Amino acid sequence: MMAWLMAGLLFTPLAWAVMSLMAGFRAGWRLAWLGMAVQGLVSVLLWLAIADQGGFYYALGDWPAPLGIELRVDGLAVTFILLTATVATACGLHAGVYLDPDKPWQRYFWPLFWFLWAGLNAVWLGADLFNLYVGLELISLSAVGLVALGGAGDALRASLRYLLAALVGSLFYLLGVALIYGQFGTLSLGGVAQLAEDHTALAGAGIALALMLAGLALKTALFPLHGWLPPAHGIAPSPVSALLSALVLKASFYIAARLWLALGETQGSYGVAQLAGALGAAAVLWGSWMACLQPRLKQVVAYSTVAQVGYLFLLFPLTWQVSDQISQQAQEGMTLQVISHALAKAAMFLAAGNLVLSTGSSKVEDLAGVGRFLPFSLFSFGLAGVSLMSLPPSGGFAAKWLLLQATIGSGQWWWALVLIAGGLLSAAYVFRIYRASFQEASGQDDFHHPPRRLEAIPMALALLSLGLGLAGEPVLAIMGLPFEEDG
Amino acid sequence: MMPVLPFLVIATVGLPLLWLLTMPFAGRWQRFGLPILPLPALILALASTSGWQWSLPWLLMDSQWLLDDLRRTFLTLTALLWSTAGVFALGYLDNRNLNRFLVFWCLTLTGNLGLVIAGDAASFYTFFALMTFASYGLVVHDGTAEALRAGRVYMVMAVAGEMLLLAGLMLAAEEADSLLLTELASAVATAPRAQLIIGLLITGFGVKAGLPLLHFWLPLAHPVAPTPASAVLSGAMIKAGLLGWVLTLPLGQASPGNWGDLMVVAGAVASLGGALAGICQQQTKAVLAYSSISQMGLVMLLVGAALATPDRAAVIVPVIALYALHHGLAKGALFLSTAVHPPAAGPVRWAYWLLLALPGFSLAGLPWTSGALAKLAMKEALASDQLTMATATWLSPMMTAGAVATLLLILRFLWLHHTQAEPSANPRWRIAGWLLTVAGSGLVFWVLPWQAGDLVEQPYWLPKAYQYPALLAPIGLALTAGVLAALLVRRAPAVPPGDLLALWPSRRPFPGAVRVQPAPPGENLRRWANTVSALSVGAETHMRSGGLLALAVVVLLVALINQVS
Amino acid sequence: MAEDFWLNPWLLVMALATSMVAALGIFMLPEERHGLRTTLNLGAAALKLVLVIVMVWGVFQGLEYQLSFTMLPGIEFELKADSLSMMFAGLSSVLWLLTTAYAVGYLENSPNRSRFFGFFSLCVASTTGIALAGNLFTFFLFYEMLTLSTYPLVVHRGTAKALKAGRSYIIYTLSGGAVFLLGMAWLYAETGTLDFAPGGVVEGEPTPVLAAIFVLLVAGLGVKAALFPLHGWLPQAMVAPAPVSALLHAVAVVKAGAFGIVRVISDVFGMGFANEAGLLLPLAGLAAFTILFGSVRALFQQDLKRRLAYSTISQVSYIILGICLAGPLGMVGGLVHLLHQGIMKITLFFCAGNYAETLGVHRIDELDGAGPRMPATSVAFTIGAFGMIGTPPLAGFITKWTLGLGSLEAELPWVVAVLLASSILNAAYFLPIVHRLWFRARSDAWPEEVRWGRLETLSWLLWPPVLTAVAVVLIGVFAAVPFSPLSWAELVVNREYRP
Amino acid sequence: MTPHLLYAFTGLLLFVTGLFGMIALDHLLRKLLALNLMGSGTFLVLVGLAQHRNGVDPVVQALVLTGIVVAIAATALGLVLIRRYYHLSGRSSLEPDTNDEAGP
Repeated sequence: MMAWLMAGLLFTPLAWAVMSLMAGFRAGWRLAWLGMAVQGLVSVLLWLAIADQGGFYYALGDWPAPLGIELRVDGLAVTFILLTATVATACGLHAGVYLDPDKPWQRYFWPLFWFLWAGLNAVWLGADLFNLYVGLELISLSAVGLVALGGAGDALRASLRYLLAALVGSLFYLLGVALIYGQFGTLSLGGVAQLAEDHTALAGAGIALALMLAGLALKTALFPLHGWLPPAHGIAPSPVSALLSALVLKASFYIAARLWLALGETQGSYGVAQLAGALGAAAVLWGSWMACLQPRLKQVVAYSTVAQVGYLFLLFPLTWQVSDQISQQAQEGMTLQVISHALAKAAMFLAAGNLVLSTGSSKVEDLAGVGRFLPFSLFSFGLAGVSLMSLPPSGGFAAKWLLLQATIGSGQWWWALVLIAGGLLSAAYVFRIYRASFQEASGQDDFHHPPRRLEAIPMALALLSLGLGLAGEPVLAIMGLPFEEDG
Repeated sequence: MMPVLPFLVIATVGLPLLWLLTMPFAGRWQRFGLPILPLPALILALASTSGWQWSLPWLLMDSQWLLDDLRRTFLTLTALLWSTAGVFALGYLDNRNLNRFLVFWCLTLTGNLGLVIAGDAASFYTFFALMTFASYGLVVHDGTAEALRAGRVYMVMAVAGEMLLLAGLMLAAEEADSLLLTELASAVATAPRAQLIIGLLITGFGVKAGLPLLHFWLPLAHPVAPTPASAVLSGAMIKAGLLGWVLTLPLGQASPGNWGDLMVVAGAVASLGGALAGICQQQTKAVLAYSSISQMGLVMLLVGAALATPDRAAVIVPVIALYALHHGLAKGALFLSTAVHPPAAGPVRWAYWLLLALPGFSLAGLPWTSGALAKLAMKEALASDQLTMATATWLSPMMTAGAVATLLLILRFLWLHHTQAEPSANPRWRIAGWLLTVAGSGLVFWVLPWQAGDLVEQPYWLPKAYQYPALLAPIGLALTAGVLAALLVRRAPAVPPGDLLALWPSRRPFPGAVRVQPAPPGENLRRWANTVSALSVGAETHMRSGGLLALAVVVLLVALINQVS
Repeated sequence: MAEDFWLNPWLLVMALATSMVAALGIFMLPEERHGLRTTLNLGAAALKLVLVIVMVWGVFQGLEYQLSFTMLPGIEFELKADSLSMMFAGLSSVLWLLTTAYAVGYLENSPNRSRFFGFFSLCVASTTGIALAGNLFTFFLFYEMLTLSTYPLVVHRGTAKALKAGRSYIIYTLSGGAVFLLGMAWLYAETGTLDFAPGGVVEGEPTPVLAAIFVLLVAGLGVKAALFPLHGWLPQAMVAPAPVSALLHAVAVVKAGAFGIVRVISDVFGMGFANEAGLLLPLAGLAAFTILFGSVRALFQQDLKRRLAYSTISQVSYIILGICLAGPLGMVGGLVHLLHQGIMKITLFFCAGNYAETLGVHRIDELDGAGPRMPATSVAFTIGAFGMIGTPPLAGFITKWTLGLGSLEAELPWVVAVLLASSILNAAYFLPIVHRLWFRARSDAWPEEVRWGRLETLSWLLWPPVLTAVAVVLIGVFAAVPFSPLSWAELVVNREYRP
Repeated sequence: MTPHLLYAFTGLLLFVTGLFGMIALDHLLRKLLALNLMGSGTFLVLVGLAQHRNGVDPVVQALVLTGIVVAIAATALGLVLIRRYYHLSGRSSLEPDTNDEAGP
């Protein structure tokens, strides 16, 4: 039965994508309700199944890899599937109200949305490198399409830049895959790791790993390869930005992390680990700093994504040749960081969308006085900010706590400093927004109120990301050993 | 009647405070409470027997109320003087700021009465501080420029004194591990830090008691206050410092250092120097203030002697109380008389001058007055053969000189009053208050609870024949000197009140008035931040065309991995 | 009540929830529902007070309320009510009631009241959480929550000045929180526990690492406690409305820092350990310096609230100084000042607020003759000022006396000198104000005078300072009765110091 | 040096060329072409390397087929976007980008 569930996770979205291709925006919107319900249901069922039976392998249509599509689900995967369901549903609900149905090109929103979802699930569930590539491409293409839905000229410029970056990234990754296959003759991650264990002398594997990581870093917008991200995320419609920041980036990082944990021990080196960490740190500092300077609200949030992604790459130094327990802590911390950032960032983008909607301007300084009219959105923005600042009790804090433990435990205290500084810098840009909204001087009082639902959704997400810290223990328990092979 | 005493204690301390609460209703009739408020204390002093004590553990830090002979004498003085001064005040006060005056009067009264009957350091210090701070209101009541100046000086000195005192009491309490004054004093004697503690206590109370060098607030503050206030300031409150000395210093126990001699020297300086500075004063109340300093100097001789010779302490202490009582009443009468205008002419005028001079001469030890008794008892108590101290032999000449100086001051006062006071009518209450005080000093004194021990034979009021020369010699001396001075010296050299303070560069004692602008926030820092942000924005835009960077990163990664594997 | 009364743990939750729920309700309320909001506010405050009183009684009986669940692997969220926490909780709940009443009057017909009172309640909720925190982690949780919930109060006015103050406030406090977090993480890595336990949880030999951790923790807390180099935010935060300043100074922020330092020293490191490690003496020195520094700076302030702010900087260090004396008496002195300073300072701020609201007076030299105009307020102010100076029988004297004896007991006589010097300075900057109040005649009209009918000012504004002033007198005069701050502090020390 | 390996090296060469074109060229269509060049290079490497190791391999053929499909989809999307972009902005290149954070 679990097989059906996993298949469902892949095929429901595809089916809905095709269906809503035919329908217009409004019809697709009605359709989406059902689809989201189904997806949510399936995800929860799968989660329950995993909870009592553990991880599972499944070859689609009984074709063995590499020809067939091989699916693999473990605690971590199912956690991400749930996360995807949550965030995607939230964004879908928001988009249904937020997007203007009269714009002709909006009718492409739902198909792209569903394709994206399918791609994400494919990545979470994928077990061999090539399928992951396909999933990545699916994600990238639909994401680019979504960005392009902004419609205006700069939206297209942003989406084009995004497209090029994404494709280059995937090609790097594919080249790496090619080398791997050339070396080992297999594509299953587990098999590759196994072989790499046996004969480490193969230089090709190293290069392949490097290429793949580089490509994925580009797709994850690791500093200094982040140039494409702020325009794309900043200009897309808010629900889209939320999807991109919350989930899309995580997909490529998820693959990178799994590669690293499988091959890093044998093929990686201290240098690589530290380099990745250093780039991550640079991303944290640079991204936050840029966020403090951005004149436009959504740009601030976009740069904050650059910064938050930086944290993720601290995984590399913190898991390379350290004791299992520390690596464990690092991985748990990382997973919590992924989840809480996904929730918080989605909430933030949606709330920012509401604020922009009601002030009618995207400038930060035009927020003056909005606090009196949109306290709710502002409050959810703030709650999400709490998680980004990684203050307790948010999930961000739980993540940071585990990471701090890992850094101190592994004696790499300099990363601890990065974590602390990053928290402070993020506080700087979040409070910049608050500061602006508390200003009383502004004369403009013609704020228009978005519908209640638009305000409720970000609040729900923000509360989730806030509560994650309190519920950290059970969540970690569910996801069991993260990144474990054949769960 | 014992069970009554607690209520009397409560009334003593509580009545003035309760009286304050009636302010909203009583209106201007409230002033008529002034003479009545101290009466419970007076009854308490007269009714109670020595050695009565009452402890309230839940109050403050387990407080204790205590009455012995010493305290009864002081309590009598305080209550009596405050009461008569109250009567006087009825005829003195106008409606300007009346309520404010009443408030501070009541508070000061509470403090002054309470500290006398307090048995533990905490409550003693409490009432002492209450009196100190509240009397500021009395000093600056008139609000004139010099009143405010005097008030500032007084406050500075008072705060300093309070702090010295607090330090001394803390150290003592820590040594004694108790707050009872009796144990405090005995613990001080044996404490390792005895020297420090004694020094602190002497100076701390010295501020109030006009110890030389700490005295200069006194001739400033006492004159500027409204007359009834200066009467109690100079008559009763100044004794609080004295009482503090007697209660906290280890009298009767051998204590390190020769603080006794120091006290004697200080007393000598005070009595003569005070007289000297006082003679050169231009206004009557200032003269009287200096006379108080000089009188307190004489009492310091006693304290010093008691401190230096433990076995005589038991004899000396009652004399101190006696002297304090005598001086308090007399000085109160003198201060009040400054505000009583002389009648135009006739026998009343003669009576006026007589009653005016009587307390003064009593201070100088005129026979048949309380002064004579005090002087005799003092002489006996300080008989040099009994004392074992360096300055013992100097004491009796010192006393004679002191008596001369005292009378000279009185003469100066009378002279000034004669020249300055112009005849006119007096309010009835004023006369009453003044007469009551004079009567108190001249007659009632003899029935009050004080001990002269067996130092002076009965009847106390009638000196023995052989004692007259000793009493009259200084008076004659002073009179001749005064007459000569009046004939020879055209105008006395003028010394500003608060002698030493004149040397002080005049500035505002409270730096609070100084205006300092906070430093401006770092402008250059902000400029720096701006440039940095501009630079980073530029860098970001270039990074957009970051393909090359991407390539660099890839190459770097490849290189790194190859050099390993 | 019985040892195992099922309700006991939930009292803690309810004590927290009262203010939290009030906060949420107020956020939901539309701006114009004043009556309902006020009722909600006061009701919650009163209810909380009752709960705290119940718990105080229970703790006095020897009960220990405790509630915990696991947040992260090895990390518990723990609420616990022991004698020390009840001390702080009691203070905050009592003063919250008064301050709320005061704020209702103070903010009459001003905008954004929903927001204000919402965050106001959140702020108190976090203070309660800080008081009830059962381990360092929980403490930190509420500590940061406090930071966030006070920011909107500081910038409430929304003026440029307010926003500037808010910025520096947030920079200081968040950096402090970060430093604290670093120290806490390191502590956990070193010792493997974050619990509070009487006598401390750190065992073994003093090591440089532990010293470093101690420095980090204290530095993080010192920001809120306004220890010398970290005090910069406090005077600026004066632009906040008077009730906020009152709360900040008396109950919430500053006290949270001081309370945290108490916790860290007595329950994490343990006084004995910290003392052997030689960590306390330097801190005592710093605190002493802060005391004098704050007083000296206060002398030069012309703005009433700024002067009060610097006075707070100086006064709060009494608490730290007391703890650092590392003796029972010193600790009593420090703890009792935690309460005394709160009540005295809140009185002063209430009065300052009254002058500003009723007469439009902000500067000290405008205060001439305010006494006759506003007698009750001015009497309250005078009492508070004398309490600060430490004149008996007021609360401040009890503190000073105990601290002095404590320092002598700890053989640190120089501390007595510091105390006296600071009293003299206090007198130097408070007495001129009192003098102006009562002994200067008013020549010209008030800057902007508002008439509130028969009383000298709005009764919402009048009663809180009067009540606190009365309290200042009573807790001084009846210091020896049970449940007085002094007795409770002695109770705490008997349980903490000699467990 | 089997022909397969030769293919692989050619593929690598193509990849690098495409990459350089991708970075250096300005015109969007050229960028797109360079991208396709990179893609083809990758496929060559995939096929060549694999077959160099272990003879003829149907798997890689299948993979490359899939890859080509993906590449076609990507190219199509790219073309659509470029065309629309040209219509809207009248530009055929991304540079110089001055203000692409225009608000939505």
